[in-house]
Amino acid sequence: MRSARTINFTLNGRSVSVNVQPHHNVVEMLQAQFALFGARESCGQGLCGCCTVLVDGRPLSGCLYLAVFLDGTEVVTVESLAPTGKLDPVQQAFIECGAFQCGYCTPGFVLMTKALLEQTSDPDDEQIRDHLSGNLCRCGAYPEIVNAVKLAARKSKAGSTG
Amino acid sequence: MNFAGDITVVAPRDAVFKALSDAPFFASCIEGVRNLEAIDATHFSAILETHVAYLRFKFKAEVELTQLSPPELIEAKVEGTPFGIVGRLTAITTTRLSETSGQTTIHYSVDATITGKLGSMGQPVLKAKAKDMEKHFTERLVAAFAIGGRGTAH
Amino acid sequence: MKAIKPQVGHQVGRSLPRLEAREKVTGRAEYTHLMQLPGMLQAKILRSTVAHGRIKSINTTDAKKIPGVFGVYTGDDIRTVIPDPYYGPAFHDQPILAIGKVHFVGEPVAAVLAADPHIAEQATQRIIAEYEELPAIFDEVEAAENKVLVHEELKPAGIFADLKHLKGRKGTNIALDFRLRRGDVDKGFASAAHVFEHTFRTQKVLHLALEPYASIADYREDGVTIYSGAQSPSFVRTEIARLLSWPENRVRVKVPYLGGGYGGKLYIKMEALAVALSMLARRPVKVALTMEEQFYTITKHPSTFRIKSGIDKDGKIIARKCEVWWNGGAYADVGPRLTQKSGFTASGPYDIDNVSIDSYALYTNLTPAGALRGFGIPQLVWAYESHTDMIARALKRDPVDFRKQNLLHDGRPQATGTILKNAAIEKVLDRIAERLNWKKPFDRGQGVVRRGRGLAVALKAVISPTTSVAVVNVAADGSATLYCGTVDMGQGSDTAMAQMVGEVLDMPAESVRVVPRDTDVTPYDMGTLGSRSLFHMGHAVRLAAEEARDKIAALRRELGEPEGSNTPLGDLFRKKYGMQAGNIVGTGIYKPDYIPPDSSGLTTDVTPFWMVAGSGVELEVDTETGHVRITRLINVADVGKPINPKIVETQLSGASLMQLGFSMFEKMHVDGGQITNASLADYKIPAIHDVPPVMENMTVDAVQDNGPFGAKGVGELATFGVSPAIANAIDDAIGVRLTELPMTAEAVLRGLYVKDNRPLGDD
Amino acid sequence: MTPFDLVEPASLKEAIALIDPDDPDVRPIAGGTALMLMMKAGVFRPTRLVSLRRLRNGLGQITSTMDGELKIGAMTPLTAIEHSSEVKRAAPVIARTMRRLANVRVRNVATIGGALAHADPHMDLPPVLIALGASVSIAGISSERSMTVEDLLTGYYETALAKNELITELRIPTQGNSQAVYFKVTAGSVDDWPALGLAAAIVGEGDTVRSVRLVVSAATSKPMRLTAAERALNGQIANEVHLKRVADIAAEEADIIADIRGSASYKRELLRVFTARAVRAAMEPRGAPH
Repeated sequence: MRSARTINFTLNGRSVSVNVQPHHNVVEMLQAQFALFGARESCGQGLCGCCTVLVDGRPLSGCLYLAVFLDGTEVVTVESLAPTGKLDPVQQAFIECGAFQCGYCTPGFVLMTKALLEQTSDPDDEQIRDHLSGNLCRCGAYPEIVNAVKLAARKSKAGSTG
Repeated sequence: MNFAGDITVVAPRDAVFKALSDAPFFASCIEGVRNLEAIDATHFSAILETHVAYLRFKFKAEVELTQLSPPELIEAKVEGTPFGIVGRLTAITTTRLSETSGQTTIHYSVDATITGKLGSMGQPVLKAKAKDMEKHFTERLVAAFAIGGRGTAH
Repeated sequence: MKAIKPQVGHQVGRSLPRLEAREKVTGRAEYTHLMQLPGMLQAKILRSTVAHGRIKSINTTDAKKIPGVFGVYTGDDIRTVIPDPYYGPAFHDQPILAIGKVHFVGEPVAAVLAADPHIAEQATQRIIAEYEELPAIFDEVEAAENKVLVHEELKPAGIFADLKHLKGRKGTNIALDFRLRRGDVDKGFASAAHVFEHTFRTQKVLHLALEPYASIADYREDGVTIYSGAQSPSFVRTEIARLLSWPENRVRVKVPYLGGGYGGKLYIKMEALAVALSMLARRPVKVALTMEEQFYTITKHPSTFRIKSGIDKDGKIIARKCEVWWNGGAYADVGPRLTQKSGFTASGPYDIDNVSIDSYALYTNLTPAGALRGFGIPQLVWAYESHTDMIARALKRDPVDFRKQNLLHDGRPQATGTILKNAAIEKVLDRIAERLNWKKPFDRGQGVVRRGRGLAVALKAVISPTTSVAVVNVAADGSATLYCGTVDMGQGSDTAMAQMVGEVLDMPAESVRVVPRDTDVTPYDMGTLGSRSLFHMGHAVRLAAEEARDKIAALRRELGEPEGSNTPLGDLFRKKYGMQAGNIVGTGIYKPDYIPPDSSGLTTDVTPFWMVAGSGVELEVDTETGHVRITRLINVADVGKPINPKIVETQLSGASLMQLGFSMFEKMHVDGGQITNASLADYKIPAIHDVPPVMENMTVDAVQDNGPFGAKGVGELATFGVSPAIANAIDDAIGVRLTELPMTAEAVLRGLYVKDNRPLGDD
Repeated sequence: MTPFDLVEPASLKEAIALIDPDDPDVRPIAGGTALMLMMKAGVFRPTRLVSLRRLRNGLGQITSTMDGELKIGAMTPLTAIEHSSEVKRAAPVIARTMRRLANVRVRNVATIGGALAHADPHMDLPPVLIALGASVSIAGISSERSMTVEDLLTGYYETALAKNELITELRIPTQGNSQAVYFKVTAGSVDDWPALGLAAAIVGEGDTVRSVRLVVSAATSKPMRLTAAERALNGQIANEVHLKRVADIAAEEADIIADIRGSASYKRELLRVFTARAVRAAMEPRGAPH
């Protein structure tokens, strides 16, 4: 049996300490140890974005990242976006624009959008498409997703200035 | 996956046929073949081990000479099972020999199928590897007949 | 957050956001693939490495020795708990795990159970299965020659009366042969001024739901509970009960949200294996597939369609002969049904007096094929609408005018003889032409980049006859709960159904609770498929709500309320029971009329409603590389009166984008029976850069007279016309006609080179 | 995946010492995006991985020397290179290439050293780096050496690295008047592995090519210079007639492999077309959009 190790990191704003096996990836760890299912594996190859988590503010594919590598980082999952029940402007925008159907890919798109708007408060269509080019939606809600990102940008701005 | 090509060696057809139908000689031209064992006159088993960078592929292979028509045709069937991963390699090889003015041209074609994980995801790299092995095979074969003559591969 | 204010008044026709939206954007929506039960074991599957072969031996000794492995099971083990372990909706031909033979590469041969899926996966690598290879057949047209047989004997299921005659048939790969004869097609050709014949092919493609197939079974002596990403929970219940020889009430099927379905999760997929393993292990068992394994589960039907038309001197189509071969793969699944039902409309939305249709369901040694968004219609439209344009071009007719001359209209008999009704085919065609500015000149460009435009229209008969049952329960505080078996896999059915309840009971749709599907609770429904739910279940829901409404009215009368009283419901209940107590339950059952086709494939009632849609495309072709860029995609549909216009629009948009992938690049590559691109790295689906810069999705002004609130289904509509519209536009741009999907850049360039008389090499 | 041990050395020396050259089941892991795929597919089942994560501080910098040479530490994530103003100034083609390379999440994790060591012939950066004349520094157990990226990549997944050698730094020489372009040509979905990659770096003077590097990738088993085409271009006027000739030479000299993304014949046509397009684009006046 290979040795498990203890890692410490910040998960959705709380310090946590957890035992992980070296071969476990981030998605497995979040699901098994924290019952967080917002990041979920689909393609298993980092191509669909369903397993997106933010690590130190940057999105990465949780299915391709070893859990042990989270030691010392700040991790944000989709579950943190509405801590008091009040939806994040990005989530609100996705609802208003009808930017999903089955919803399996949605947490990934929401987190990717969150990361984009942190970087670029007012992205144009090309920036949005480039940023989201590695997220797949088999229901084909892409046109609505682009609209949602733009609406979220407006909402976030209004929120931060008002 | 299909491969085909011609190899020309400076040797009479009978000699080439004899060499190619000699399993140990034939196996010696393929990179990574070891533990060749004759089960009977037309059945052989061997281990094929090859690698691509740090990835190792090891197969247990069984070869059956399905047709030997001297001095022009050899057909063989290869079935391989990879170690450590679910899969299967099957190949039908056809080798035809033709002779013109002291030179023998070996026309070969290989129709190979790889199933299982290696087949579903590994085809591009295995194809590149197979092409390498093909080149290597040609070189060794040509070299083997080059003593006292010259072969060309194309 | 701005709370969305519940809207009173009319609920039908509102663009209400999906009821479950909040669950989905917060990552809390439940999906089977993510569910855990206490004590649950995970299954990993050993799959066949030969396309057709006899199983010589399966050695599980080494696999069982791996620490952490709970058990390793083969078909023989399955038979100890389910003696006749064959399942399927049309034929009982698919074994839970292979027995005796394997029929395709990827077929489940053995399963390993372990608490840790890594260990289970590792153990599958240690199972040694040996096969004696048999000749295999992959092509549907060759399969029809019956030289290599996939199965020794056909085993139709009992539930479809019209398949009974196939029972025990030997020596054939043809699982069903649908035949339609209308008029005299040979006479028609003989009197035609022009005869055209073309052959079209479609490729093997995949549903590729982002939530792969998953089922969990928890078997107990007194019953089994199944959690499954299933589109037809009622069917799963019936089929599992049959396999176990149990009454249905001991089988409970619970279905959370589906991470995509598109037809793949219909009927029965992983459920039987999960149940059998749970019986063997006496523990809850989860069978959750990986993305790769989806390629070995169910696909769309590849097809070959030979179509021949006779045209009279005035340009009227007077005869059409259709021969379609469907590549069903190793197990029938619902292929025979698809073969027949799509066969009804294989001659297209045209008014043709002489029609002959032959549609064959074929077994081959490939991953089984089943329903995929359109149930065969996209394959047929691909052929007949390409064919239509080819004829128009050859006759130097404008493609729109030629179509208009030949279109079917309400009141005229369709090929089956059923009179067309509420089918706005011409309106759809006109709208597409209008949006494309068809009458105006079009700049086709000069130089390297050429431009073209094209369109296509289509007709489908909805699957019939099928039954839906719904229950509306009004609580003592006046709140309403809906129980129905329609599975919301993203199409927004929960929302639409709630809108209908709200409309009848005069309450905001968002206040209506839609109970998650659970066969112990939600009544029977045939399945969420074929764009049938809004119509069939919609009627059942409407009837249930109306019954509840009528019972409320009766209660008002009973309690002496004056006519037109608006006393709140809660007060009524209090008045009746002395406290907040009691329920009012309304039920609704709907099954439309249907007359099965006679031996000539004819019937006067083939469908309760006609599905009509089409697409228009503008595109650019790089004539040096063959790259096609679709600059504009227009989808127009007749959905009757939309219940939720926004959801309708996104359904059209999404369906057309899915079909865009099937049209342009999606393809399962097969070599010696092995799918060689079984991953998202090598099997690409449309991503955000593939979306045409301009998309228009619209409905025509129409009413479905017999539909719930004038509505009918929408889910599949925008898949119909996309492929031929693109092919027609490519031809318009560069004069190259593609007859095989996908229309890759390479296919386009090859076509250009052939046209230039310098065909590209084969290496 | 099968269980393995993970060690996280704090120094390069330690890391190299931990990689047993005789044990093929021990590998270094940087970002891990490529290695994870191999492990998940079951084609690589390591017993031990040597994480290079703790070497980020020492090997994660982007600097440029006085003479304009760009130095990028091997552990630098691709995103950092994409957004580096120094990289944008010195080799704008790299930032442009990054936009369409894999996806944001992969670029956030994958490192430049790991990407080069992975040596997948479909990757976008290697042809670009070869066109730019880039080299890598390599550290071994007791020695260091330097090698061009061109020499580093020897085949499909194959590099010239010994098992216990690690790439420590990528160096891109000053580009002077050279202008570089890269065409990622996909054959199906816009976002896919390329059917063909083509990079060109050209010093032009009016219509005349003063020096050129042309590199093909993805359609070949490793990225390769098109040396015959380069020779045919050098010193010549790049008019359409001549470009056609050069394109034919390029198509002739490349050893093209067929795969699911296209037949060899088709890719050869693409190579013809994009050789000409790349030369034209790289000869355009500075600042013109590509």
